[in-house]
Amino acid sequence: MSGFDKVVHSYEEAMQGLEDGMTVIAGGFGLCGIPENLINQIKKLGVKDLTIVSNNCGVDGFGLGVLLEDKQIKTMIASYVGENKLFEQQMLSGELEVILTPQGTLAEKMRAAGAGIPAFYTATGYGTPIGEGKEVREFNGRKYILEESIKGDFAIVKAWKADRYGNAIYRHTAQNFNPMAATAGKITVMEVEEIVEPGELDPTQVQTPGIYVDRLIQGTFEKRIEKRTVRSA
Amino acid sequence: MSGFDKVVHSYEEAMQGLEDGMTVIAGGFGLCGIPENLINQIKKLGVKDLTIVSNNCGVDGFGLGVLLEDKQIKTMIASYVGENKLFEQQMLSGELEVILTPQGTLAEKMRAAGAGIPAFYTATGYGTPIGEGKEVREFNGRKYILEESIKGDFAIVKAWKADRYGNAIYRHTAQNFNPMAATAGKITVMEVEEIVEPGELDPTQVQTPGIYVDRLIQGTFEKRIEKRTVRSA
Amino acid sequence: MTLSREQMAMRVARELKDGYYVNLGIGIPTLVANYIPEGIEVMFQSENGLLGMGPFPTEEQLDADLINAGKETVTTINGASIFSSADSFAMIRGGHVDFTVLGAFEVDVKGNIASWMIPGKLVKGMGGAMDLVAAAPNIIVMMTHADKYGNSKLLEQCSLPLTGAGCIKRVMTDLAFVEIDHEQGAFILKERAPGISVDEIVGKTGGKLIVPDNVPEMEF
Amino acid sequence: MTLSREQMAMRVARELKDGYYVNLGIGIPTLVANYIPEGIEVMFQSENGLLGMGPFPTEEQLDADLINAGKETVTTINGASIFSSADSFAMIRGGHVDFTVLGAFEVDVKGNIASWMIPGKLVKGMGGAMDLVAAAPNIIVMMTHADKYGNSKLLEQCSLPLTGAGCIKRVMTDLAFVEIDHEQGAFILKERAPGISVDEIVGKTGGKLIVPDNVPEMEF
Repeated sequence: MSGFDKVVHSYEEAMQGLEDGMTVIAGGFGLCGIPENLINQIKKLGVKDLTIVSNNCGVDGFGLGVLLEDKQIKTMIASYVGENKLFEQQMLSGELEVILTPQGTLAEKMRAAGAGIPAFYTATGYGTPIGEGKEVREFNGRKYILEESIKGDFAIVKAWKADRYGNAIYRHTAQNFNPMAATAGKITVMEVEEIVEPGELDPTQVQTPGIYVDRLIQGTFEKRIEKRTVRSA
Repeated sequence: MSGFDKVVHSYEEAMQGLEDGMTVIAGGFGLCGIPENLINQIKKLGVKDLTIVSNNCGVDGFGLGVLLEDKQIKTMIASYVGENKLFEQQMLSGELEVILTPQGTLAEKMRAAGAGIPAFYTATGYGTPIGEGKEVREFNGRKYILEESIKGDFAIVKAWKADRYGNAIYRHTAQNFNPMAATAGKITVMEVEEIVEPGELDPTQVQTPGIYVDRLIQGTFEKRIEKRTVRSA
Repeated sequence: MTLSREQMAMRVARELKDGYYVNLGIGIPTLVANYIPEGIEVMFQSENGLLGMGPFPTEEQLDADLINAGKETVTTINGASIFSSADSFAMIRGGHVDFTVLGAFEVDVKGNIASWMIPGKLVKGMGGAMDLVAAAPNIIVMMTHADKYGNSKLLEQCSLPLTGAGCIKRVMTDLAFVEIDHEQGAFILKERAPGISVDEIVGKTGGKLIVPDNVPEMEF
Repeated sequence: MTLSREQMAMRVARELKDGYYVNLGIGIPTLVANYIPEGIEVMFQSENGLLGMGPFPTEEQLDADLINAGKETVTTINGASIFSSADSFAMIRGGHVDFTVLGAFEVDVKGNIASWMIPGKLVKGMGGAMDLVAAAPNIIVMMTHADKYGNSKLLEQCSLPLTGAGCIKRVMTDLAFVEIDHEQGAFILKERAPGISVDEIVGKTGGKLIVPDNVPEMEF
């Protein structure tokens, strides 16, 4: 079988090598497009002292929230957290360190890591607590702060379809942080709803080229909705 | 008609407002995916002292090369030039200033301009003439140089299909610099092979969202091949 | 009388222009979508990666993979595009969104805004607010003029940790429509709510307030 | 005898591993594609935005919109992906390409490389070469050991303007396969071309050259 075939057949294999103290970058926004099963596997592994980088930390009992139950997270880097009681408790007790990062800066930090850019300037956060201790520089009369990239030992992402080589496409706004996360892991693990054969996806429409994917697994997903808003037909 | 309809009906209208001394960012790689007709319109307008930002400068008589005939280009920012005699002549005589920029840095400078990032660090060019006069900084034991973004008064891009709102997709490797160029113009003008109605393109597959496009025109293209390489069937 | 949230939204909506790409913050700002003036079209950007957000889905359309920045299920309109969070904030940070409306706790005469953190209370995070305020060339803050204890939210200097420095130029409150002159370090009273006196607004404005000779009443 | 370009390519190709993503520079490096060892698959990246480059097209397949970084018309293989130049160099700069082969004018004992500019001659530009050398964790330079006048191209210090500083660790020439120890500031002779003596290589190497006890001959 081709050296480009990234498919693994168990979640054990998918997350093999994850150890205490590692940094894990996770795709997803809220509960949308999160790598549900890879997160559950991290819980199962019981590894501790993790640094998790993700826009949010799930909810009680679902998504990254499950990693709070056994206090597996030491540091959370996110833009918006606290949709869950456990998170609040552990943060207030000091068991959980939280590094709040503006959403766009977080996305760009992941992209930069994948793109070999160690740091970039952004106006976001200048003059706020987020800018404290960071270099300030003026360009064209405006003040910017220096932000560094953020790389993970592992990146866990959720896509819709991928071919065996790991070329992936995302469904609707379940894309969100996943493509950047995919580029920012030393080991990138992707779970998808469907695996297809190479050649089935239009090369121009591939959103994450397989070069970024180390392990690929097909899973089934609950896809819980956080805020169910509907209108009458 | 909707305020989002970007369609214009003449190349005069498409390039209206272009003046002497302006900076124009152009998509394309070699002769692939270049905005042929927009370039010809710039020639027709006869504007002078332009700064052109593009990976290459076309060939004699085609692509950006036509702007050399009446000495319309004052400064060329590119990664690889000189496929044309006129270019060589004007560069050697000092009529044309050339700022050589590594290809990846050039692409990132355009992206950064569109993304509100005034500057970024890259290892590319460190210790070379490209790094001279630029700030050097070490991150994780490696040396990087600071590169600034590059914005255009105009950006001219070529896409394959776009809807009237300017949501565009590219064909094969004719994508190249076009998506970044599209984000980096104060005024972005896009020419395409086919204009379709909003709703005809899958939102997930749009490569340049219409928000970046100010004017859209349908054209016909020669698509000259620079190096015709074929094999027997 | 003080304006209702709907009236505030109505007034803000009058600033919309045909062809505007608009980002509405979570909470009161979303009401603006209900009052788009006749004859114009705007397109909504949601910072999780959607341009061309449509109304909530019907039961049949409901899709967990299609949400907005408030994590609500939504739909797309014809001509929508969907992209990554990095591309979404490139769009925002690059100043391509024409019009942004956000809530706040405080703004001050230098255009500073505080909207994400109250020390001593649980901090949930800034989400995309810091990116939005730093990037939006055209932003309106929507909030009540004073808090429930009567303390002004338009201050000489913000007391809470900032969301952004020097970035706010217009504020819509339940009493007035106010501009900020960063150079002068002052609010400028542009319009007042029907029946609200200039004196009341002056009294409820903590920072320096310039009152032009003519301050028209808003009409609804 | 000195190696032919084909033999140089053959030897370099032996460094390929199954599943490698590979970028081959314009010119001699492209020959490497002809000698992929049996039983392994590699995928070619072309920096204009293509991963999974296939062979030249037939007349029927010829398409002006599908070219490689050398501006030659190409095809795609099953499992290819196509992306923008920014995404392509993100891939390169981020160190995701496993193996890169480039030509050069000179390299030196510090791993510096000069490959794009000869002062006094017309300068056409570096294209993607500076990005490639700065980023490739695993790069082999392919060039003749000396120029046509017999001057060594493996120097104590590059004399031409650099393409990259301290980034080259392996060089394949028509005489030898050489590693560079940046710390020691020396070339290390790993293999020699069949029938080429160590003395000849020493004589044609400008920079410090460490010669291990055993320097095997390459076999073809």
